[in-house]
Amino acid sequence: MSEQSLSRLDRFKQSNLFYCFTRDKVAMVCTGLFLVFILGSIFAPAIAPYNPYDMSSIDIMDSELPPSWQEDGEERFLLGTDAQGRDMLSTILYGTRVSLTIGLSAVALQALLGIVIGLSAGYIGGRVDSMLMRLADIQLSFSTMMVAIIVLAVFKASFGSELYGEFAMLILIFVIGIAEWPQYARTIRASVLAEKEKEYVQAAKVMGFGNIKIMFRHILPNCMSPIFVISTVQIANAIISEAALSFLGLGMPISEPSLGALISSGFEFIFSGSWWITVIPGVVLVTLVLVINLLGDWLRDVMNPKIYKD
Amino acid sequence: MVRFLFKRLFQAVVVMFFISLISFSIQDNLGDPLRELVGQSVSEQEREVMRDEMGLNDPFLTQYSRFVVKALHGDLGTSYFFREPALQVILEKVPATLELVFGAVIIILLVSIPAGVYSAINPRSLLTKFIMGFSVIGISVPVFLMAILLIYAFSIHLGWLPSYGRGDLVPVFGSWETGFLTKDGLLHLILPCISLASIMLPLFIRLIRAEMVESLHTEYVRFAWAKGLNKYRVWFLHALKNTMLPVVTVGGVQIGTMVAYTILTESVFQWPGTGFMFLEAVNRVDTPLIVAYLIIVGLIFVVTNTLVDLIYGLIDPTVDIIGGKK
Amino acid sequence: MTLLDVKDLRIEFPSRHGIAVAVDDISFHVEAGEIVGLVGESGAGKSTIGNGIIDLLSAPGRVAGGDIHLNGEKISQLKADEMRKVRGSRIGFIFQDPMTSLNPLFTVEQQLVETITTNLSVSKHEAYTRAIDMLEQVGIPEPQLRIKQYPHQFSGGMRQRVVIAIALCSEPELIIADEPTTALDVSIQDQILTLIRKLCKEKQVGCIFVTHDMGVISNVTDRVCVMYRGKMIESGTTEQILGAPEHPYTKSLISAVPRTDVKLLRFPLVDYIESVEEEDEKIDLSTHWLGKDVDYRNEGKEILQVNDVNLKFLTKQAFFDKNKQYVHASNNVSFNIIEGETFGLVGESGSGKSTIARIVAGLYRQDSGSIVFDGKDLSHMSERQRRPFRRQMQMVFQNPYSSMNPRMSIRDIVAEPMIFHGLCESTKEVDQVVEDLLCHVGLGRKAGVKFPHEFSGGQRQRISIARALATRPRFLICDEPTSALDVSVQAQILNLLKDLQQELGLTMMFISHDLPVIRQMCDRIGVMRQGSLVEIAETEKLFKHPEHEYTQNLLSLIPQMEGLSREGLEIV
Amino acid sequence: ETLKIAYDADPVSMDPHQQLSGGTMQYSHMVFDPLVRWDQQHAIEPRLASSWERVNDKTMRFHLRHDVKFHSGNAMTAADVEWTFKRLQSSPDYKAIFSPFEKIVVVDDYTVDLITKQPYPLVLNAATYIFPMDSKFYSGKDENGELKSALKKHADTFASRNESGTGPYTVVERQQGVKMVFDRFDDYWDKKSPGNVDEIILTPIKEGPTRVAALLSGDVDFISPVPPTDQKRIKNSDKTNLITMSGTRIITLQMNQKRVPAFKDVRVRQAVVYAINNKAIAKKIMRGFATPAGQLSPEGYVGHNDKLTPRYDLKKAKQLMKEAGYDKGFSVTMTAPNNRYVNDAKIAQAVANMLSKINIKVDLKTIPKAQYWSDFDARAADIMMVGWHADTEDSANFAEFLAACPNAKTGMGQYNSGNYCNPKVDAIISAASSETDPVKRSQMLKEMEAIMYEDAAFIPLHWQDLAWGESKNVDGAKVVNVMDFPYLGDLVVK
Ligand SMILES: Nc1ncnc2c1ncn2[C@@H]1O[C@H](COP(=O)(O)OP(=O)(O)OP(=O)(O)O)[C@@H](O)[C@H]1O
Ligand SMILES: Nc1ncnc2c1ncn2[C@@H]1O[C@H](COP(=O)(O)OP(=O)(O)OP(=O)(O)O)[C@@H](O)[C@H]1O
Ligand SMILES: [Mg+2]
Ligand SMILES: [Mg+2]
Ligand code: NI
Repeated sequence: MSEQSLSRLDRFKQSNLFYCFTRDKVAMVCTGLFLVFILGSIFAPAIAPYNPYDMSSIDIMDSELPPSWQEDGEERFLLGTDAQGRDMLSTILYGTRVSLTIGLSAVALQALLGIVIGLSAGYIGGRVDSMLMRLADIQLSFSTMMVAIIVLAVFKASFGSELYGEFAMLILIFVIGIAEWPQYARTIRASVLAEKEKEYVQAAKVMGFGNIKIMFRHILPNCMSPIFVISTVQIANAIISEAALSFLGLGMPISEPSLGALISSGFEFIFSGSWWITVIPGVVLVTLVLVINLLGDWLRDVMNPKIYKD
Repeated sequence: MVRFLFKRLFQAVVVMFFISLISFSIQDNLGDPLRELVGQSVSEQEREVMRDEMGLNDPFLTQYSRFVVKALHGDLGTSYFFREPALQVILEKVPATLELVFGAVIIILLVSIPAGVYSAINPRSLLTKFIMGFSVIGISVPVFLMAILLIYAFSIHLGWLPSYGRGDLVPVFGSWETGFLTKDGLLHLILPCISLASIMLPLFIRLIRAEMVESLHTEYVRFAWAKGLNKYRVWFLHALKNTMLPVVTVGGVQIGTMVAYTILTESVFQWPGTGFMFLEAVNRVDTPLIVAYLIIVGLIFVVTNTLVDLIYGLIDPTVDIIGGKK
Repeated sequence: MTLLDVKDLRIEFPSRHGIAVAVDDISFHVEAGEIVGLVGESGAGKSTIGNGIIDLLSAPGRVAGGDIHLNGEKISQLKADEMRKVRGSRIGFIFQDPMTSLNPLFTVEQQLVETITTNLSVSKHEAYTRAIDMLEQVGIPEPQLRIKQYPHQFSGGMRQRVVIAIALCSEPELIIADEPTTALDVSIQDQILTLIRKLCKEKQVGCIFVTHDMGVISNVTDRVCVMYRGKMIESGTTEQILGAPEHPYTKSLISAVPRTDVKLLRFPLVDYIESVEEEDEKIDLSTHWLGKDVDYRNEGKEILQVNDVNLKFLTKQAFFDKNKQYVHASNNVSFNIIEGETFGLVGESGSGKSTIARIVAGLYRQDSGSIVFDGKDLSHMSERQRRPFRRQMQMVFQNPYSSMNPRMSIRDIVAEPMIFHGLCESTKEVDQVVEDLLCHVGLGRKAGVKFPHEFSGGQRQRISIARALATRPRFLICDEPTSALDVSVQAQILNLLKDLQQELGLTMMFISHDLPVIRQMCDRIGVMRQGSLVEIAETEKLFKHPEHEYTQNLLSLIPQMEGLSREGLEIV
Repeated sequence: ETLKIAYDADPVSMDPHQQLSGGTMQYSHMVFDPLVRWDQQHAIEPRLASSWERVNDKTMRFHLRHDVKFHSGNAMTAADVEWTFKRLQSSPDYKAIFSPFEKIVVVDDYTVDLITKQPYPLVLNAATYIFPMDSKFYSGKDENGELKSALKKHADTFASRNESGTGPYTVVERQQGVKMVFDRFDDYWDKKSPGNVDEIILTPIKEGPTRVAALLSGDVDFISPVPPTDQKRIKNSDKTNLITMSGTRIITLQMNQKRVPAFKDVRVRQAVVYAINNKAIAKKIMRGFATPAGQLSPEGYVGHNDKLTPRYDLKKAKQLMKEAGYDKGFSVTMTAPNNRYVNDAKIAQAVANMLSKINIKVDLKTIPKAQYWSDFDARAADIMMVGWHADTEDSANFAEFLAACPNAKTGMGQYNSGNYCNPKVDAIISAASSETDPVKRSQMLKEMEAIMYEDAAFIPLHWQDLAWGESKNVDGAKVVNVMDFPYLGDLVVK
């Protein structure tokens, strides 16, 4: 067993991926930052100076204090406080945790659905294609917001609204995942339509491979480039959609704000002087998205054997 | 070809049927339309009476079949708020939205193609890094915020551009009033179009870049170089055309999504289009209007996707959309 | 003055495993009006030299040293913009792989016309007339109709001709032709060679002609350079090289040329080939896994029956059915193949050979007719029902590059069918077999980690043969399996196929335009023309007494090579 | 002079009786004129009725002006008032306000009597809702064969598309939801009015920041409402003025005694009220643009009781919880709208935080108003938010809807989601409805407020202040009022 795992590690070390990684500063910095985000959100309860979910520790009289380096700032609150008097630093740490979970999982769900549907539609074609693509049309007509309303209704009907708080995160992932799969499906389908006419697919057919194998092992890797682009963009979108859903009462509970919710709820303060309420989480979000995008770009290039990196 | 279009037409009808069914079944969860129609002190009994009059208490199937029968006669119901046929309300608002989307699409085309191509060709240049960095910021700033920032910068601070509305309009063919033909109208278009475009622009820049990088490595691009072609011809014709397939697809989906995003842009800029109307309709629980809007949007999706599929066929001759014989 | 002068050219492909030197200090020159042949083993660096000259090495290749002068003007290290003016207008280039050289999204017309208008100052209309003329010259029938089509509607040979037309259309001073006739049948090949020769002689154009076909070499070239592993080992006039080779590699190369005059039992092996560096391991087929269970031995029975197969392709879309135009790619074709034999299919380019192969392999569905394999009618089987037959029936594609998934490593490409069909017990065994197979086809054990685009044309073809053999097929369809191989490797592959056939009773359908090879390989031959099978006969009978007029014509065009020694051949 | 104004919404209809809402009232005061209206001091001032007197305890006589013309050119007479009054009585939205009235009697062409079923103190308050309509203009049938007087909730009617009022402005153009253009009425009766605006262009701008931006960039001259966060900017800008006024809309939270047994205990309710620092909410979240409340009636209303001040005292709250045996606390659910009242969601959140300090764990949900009211009607949470503005501008109205024992038949306590029920309060409400002596009535209502205060019947938060923004050249301060319907006819623009 240990021999096996060792050889796996060795294999990884010899792989192209690892090699390119060690040669690319941007990739290393991004991975580092990304790890910081991940660790920061996993260990938020340990790192954060306050627990922003503990309502009794929040005092409204502390609200809208600027960051500590500013004139009216207080030592206690390094990055200032928001309109409710929550410590920004702690809130951001917890919020990143929520946003990152939702963003990554929702996009994973979208991608999963979209890829399976898009591949099948493009590869099988004919009636299946028409049906799936029209399903996508129906889905697209119901924006995230409408899906949210439907899901909420179904959930309420089946479990009652009390349970909602506990499952908020899962529901959000579900809603965003369901609402946006057509983006993937249609893109993949287009690539598949072009790829499936290529000779390597015919070669695979001659080998006798099953359709599933041809779809996922042969065609899919050749359609990855737009998927990477969409995914990295969608993560940002998912994070922001979640904030928009809070407005419908479908987001995270208002007392457990996500990064997106922080930005949207704070934006009215930009011009009234309390810029930090929205700007600091905004910077965090931009950095997060930037890191994810750069990693995505890098991964895409590495996975394409034709593009050499030196 | 004709058969293909007929098939799509039929599918469109099916799509719209399902959309209406779904939206009809959720309307109870959107809220109580009566609340938005009456003053605060109107009593519950009174509201109940009105609900009866409006047929809102009928069983779901009765309501739905009534709707379908009317819809088959071209009547998608009457908006509670506008007190006009929903279809008419939407048609009145469509020009505004279309012009907004059109403007945004133009901006996207004008910016994303050169930017994407440039950054694919010069992957290491400073400008490329700037473009890519900028696009990330574009993705992660919510539209709403972007719009407000633009207003504050360009209409309050600099006072260059108007902050809301469509400005002067001139009528062109019939009831279509356009802002594209007056200076004031154009000025009013700038900010909303930019903020709408800002959502999609990064995606397109990145997509074009990614696809372009791939196609620059193909043999036929090498062969095109060997033929001694002008570099612009190689880049913009040979390489770019091959990147267009995914771009057109994503474009097709995104034009639809853009219709959804008009909701936000229009409400910030008080743009009298369908998006804003829809948001208001949801706020006012104007269910007939919501259902009609969704049906129309569904139709738009079917139409754009049909177009996109036709365009595939034009771009890539190996793709066989009609299902003919190979 | 010399037209092209290459001095000490050195080209490297750096990678993380070290720097691979593809071209090692090579010097040669081309005079105006002269045709210089470039021969050598597959992967020797022939294409790389061409790419190096026009500065189109694929990344990460780079010219590491040396000078290149064109008409006295130094063209190495030119700026990108200036280099572009050299390409096309002064140096015409014919890429080795015609299938991927054409942009799939543009019609042939667009691609030709743009080249002409860019490099010559002519109007669009003149360019069009010239394009039609060029197509006619390279032997495309009905050019007015064909020019409007897209590359995927052309057969392999036709695409190659289009590529040639594009390279020639702008009246360059120098033509670099990288295996321009691999996919062409002899009649067309003859036409093209005449065209190139005429151009060179009349317009004083210089030409570098890369090929592995010694017949072609002896027919057209004035001088020949021989390459071996990045080095130039010998050069001289054509007669000199062919008649009295000095270097041992050249000698063995020439002995491996398939003869038109006699039929051999086996090809003489070139003992001087690539993988010798790893101590020459001769794998005994009978102990090797490929021979482990000799399942199919049923000689004398028909394994495949093709009955009245028809297939039309739509060539012009139209609103109404009656305005649509079709190409009859397969017209009432019928033939049988007997277990254990090798059935050859020859015919002009575009005659429908690949189409038949694809129908048999189940890639195209015929309009009418039936395919019976091992007694079962495959025509109406579902994909699932067909699967057991898939493993028994394999195909080597005409175009090796595009038939490999660009994102899979060679090891994965070859291993996948074995794993899928559960032919091996462990990963280790798979790796072992893959390595053996790669070794067999002369690529060396280490090739597995690379990706398809990192190989030379011939190497790719060998990979696709290795893949086809991986499932231990019973019936193998080879669509031009050796078209891009140099004779030494070709001999090795052909021997391998012959061995397999003997050991395993492998049945083959062998498509080739190379009549000498066909003659050496096949038991029976079918001749195709414009979608119809015009003649089927035993090999020797066909070669000696061709019946159909078309066959006679075809045979008369085989390039004749005189003066090749017959030393050490096992003649039947 | 042209004045461009931007409100958050435009009137839903041109028919003043279509829906009782702020937008309709703002519109009515521009295009119609009432018999009487409130002035800035919350006193009644004559409009179309030049004077009035009580004939007996059930009858009030109004003397109409003689020189009033409708926009159609018709002269206004008692017949028009009668026609309007009857239409009001049949209108679903206004029915409730006019239910105490028995009938209207035309005495002569310019005199009418309003007769109530019982002695009724709020006849004048109701008269502010009588905007005489042009009975001739609205009679007969329109081109579709519908009655011109028809009043329908969700269909187009003649009256919803046309107007003929007596007001200072006529409607010349209307695109619903986009813009509305008014022109000054040349034959306007009020020649003394200083108003000098010839044309008004009303644009609804829904988003607060955009509305503010439009004002700051000079695209519009007058806006309402102004979001609290932007008020400072408008105040500080050298191009704009900010007008504020303490308002009359009370924001409260109700504790549902049916759902939560603990809330049946008056000590727990008091503890909750003591735990909530509504002064801090008004200061921090409302940025000072709200008046912290201890009761329902705002200052100036007859029932306003000066002694009932906000009572924040955390220690006392904890002690009360202990006394009630709930020192360990309990969990409750709370629902609030997030787009109905100013900063509603933020307020709710702050309250939740404050309650956690006395160990009441709040599970808070905020939803859009469209869905909120269904939840509210279903009493779907333990604590719910409701804001109220009295249509009659009277203290009793607050209590009737928010604090009376819920009774589906009479409609009392319709918005009392807390199920608070104190017969004494109900008794005072009904007594006050027929008490015509203002002093006595005021006494009764003040006592009622005190009872509710003691009972901690609900959690009073604050009265929302009103704010308008205007360009420097507009003199809006003279025409605005606490009811939020600026008398734009009297507006002066320099
Ligand atoms: N992009 C690349 N990356 C790495 N190695 C390469 C690349 N292209 C070619 N090579 C290597 O360079 C060597 C020479 O290749 P080249 O294509 O010139 O061979 P060739 O002589 O044309 O062979 P053939 O007759 O088979 O076409 C080969 O060993 C090949 O593996
Ligand atoms: N997908 C297609 N669409 C339309 N026409 C096609 C298609 N594939 C092949 N054809 C046409 O069918 C004919 C036969 O093609 P095929 O590829 O079988 O020729 P071939 O005998 O293999 O020639 P070569 O030796 O040049 O490869 C040609 O005229 C070709 O243009
Ligand atoms: Mg080569
Ligand atoms: Mg072929
Ligand atoms: Ni009022």
